[in-house]
Amino acid sequence: MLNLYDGALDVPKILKEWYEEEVQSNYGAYIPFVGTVRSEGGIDGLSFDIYEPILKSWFASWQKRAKEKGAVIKMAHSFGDVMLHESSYIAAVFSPKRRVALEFIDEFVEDFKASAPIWKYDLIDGQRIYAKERSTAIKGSGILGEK
Amino acid sequence: MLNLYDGALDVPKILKEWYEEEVQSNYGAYIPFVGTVRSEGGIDGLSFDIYEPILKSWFASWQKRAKEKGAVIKMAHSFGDVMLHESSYIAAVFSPKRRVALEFIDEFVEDFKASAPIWKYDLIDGQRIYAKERSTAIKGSGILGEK
Amino acid sequence: MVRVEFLGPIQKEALELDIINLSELATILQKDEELKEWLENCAVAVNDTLMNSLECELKNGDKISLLPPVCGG
Amino acid sequence: MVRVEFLGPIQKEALELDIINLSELATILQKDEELKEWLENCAVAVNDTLMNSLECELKNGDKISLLPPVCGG
Repeated sequence: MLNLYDGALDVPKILKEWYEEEVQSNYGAYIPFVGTVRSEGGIDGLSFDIYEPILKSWFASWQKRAKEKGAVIKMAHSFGDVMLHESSYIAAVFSPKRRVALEFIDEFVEDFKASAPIWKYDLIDGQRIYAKERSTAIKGSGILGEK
Repeated sequence: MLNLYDGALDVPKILKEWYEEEVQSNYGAYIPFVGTVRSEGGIDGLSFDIYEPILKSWFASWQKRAKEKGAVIKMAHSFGDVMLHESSYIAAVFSPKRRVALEFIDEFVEDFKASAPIWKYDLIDGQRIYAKERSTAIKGSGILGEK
Repeated sequence: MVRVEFLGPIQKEALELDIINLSELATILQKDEELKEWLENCAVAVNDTLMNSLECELKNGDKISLLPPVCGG
Repeated sequence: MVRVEFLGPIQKEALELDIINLSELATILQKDEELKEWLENCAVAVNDTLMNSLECELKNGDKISLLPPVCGG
């Protein structure tokens, strides 16, 4: 399950819904990762652009990997503006066993950072500034550049 | 924060309370681990004994380790009976950065399994049977045994 | 004709181009001074599938997307 | 006198013993057939601090706990 929201996430509500969806499914471990906007660099908040078609296929490939391990993943992300101390990201894994869940959430979150087609902007003094220094080129980038 | 509950945990409520307690504290990552009773081996549920004095000092030593990394941990555990598809354990880490949080929750949960003075029993046909095969001797065990 | 879209922070209108492969696209885009820097760190998708090389024939109606460096979360 | 408590699944009442170190405790408990198996895999705490060896003098009023293999979660 992949859900995109306009603005900040209602974290308690989402964590509750996901828990209740799977509580009868006989998974022993549920590990959500929640990302919250930190005050640093004088920002008022963050803003996000998402390219949904590729995000969906990226997510589907992870859901398939999860299924092969008997696990399930869920993800929620904000687009648009998310202010300080609000949350923009939740990823969760459900798995029968704890080792699978602990390893999977780590791998998933790291690949999310490196690959998910989402662009982050700092909100500073009413401006929306691309967070270039914190961004990562997707694997295979640069093929259109000069040889 | 370490809280012990008689019977199953109200997972959505605890996850919400912890989130709200720390949402203004400028932690970028919040990772709870939720343990739920699985149907296996014909059990009706699990039951737990806890030895609080040593659990508290064990937890305090982890809280100290967390603090050194700028992080905070919280834990909730059930004592007494917890039935199938109910939850008995939540551990969570809050940290400024995701890598610390991802590594910390893994280390904490693994040491919890190996060291926390909690004993598990299977509930089968009204009996409470020590889960000996799934239990781990605490480090340093056996010093009273025959040489 | 294929359509070329620039995603995220690249402030550029979509282009409609009459090209038959990605090498041609590279040649055209490299002439655009604004894009030079982006080309070095953008990924390329054809019909929403990421490409690893320029070895890709294009057909009429294909959608090409340029994806600059990402940072979700 | 020290008090010896058996935690978790060890079904045994606490003992009050007149001993001055853990070696004495080991000698006494090893004579108890019910406990033999537990002694091999139990950890020992004195006043709620886990011990790594028998090198521990005991004083009047000390609390000794035997902790069998654990499984929280």
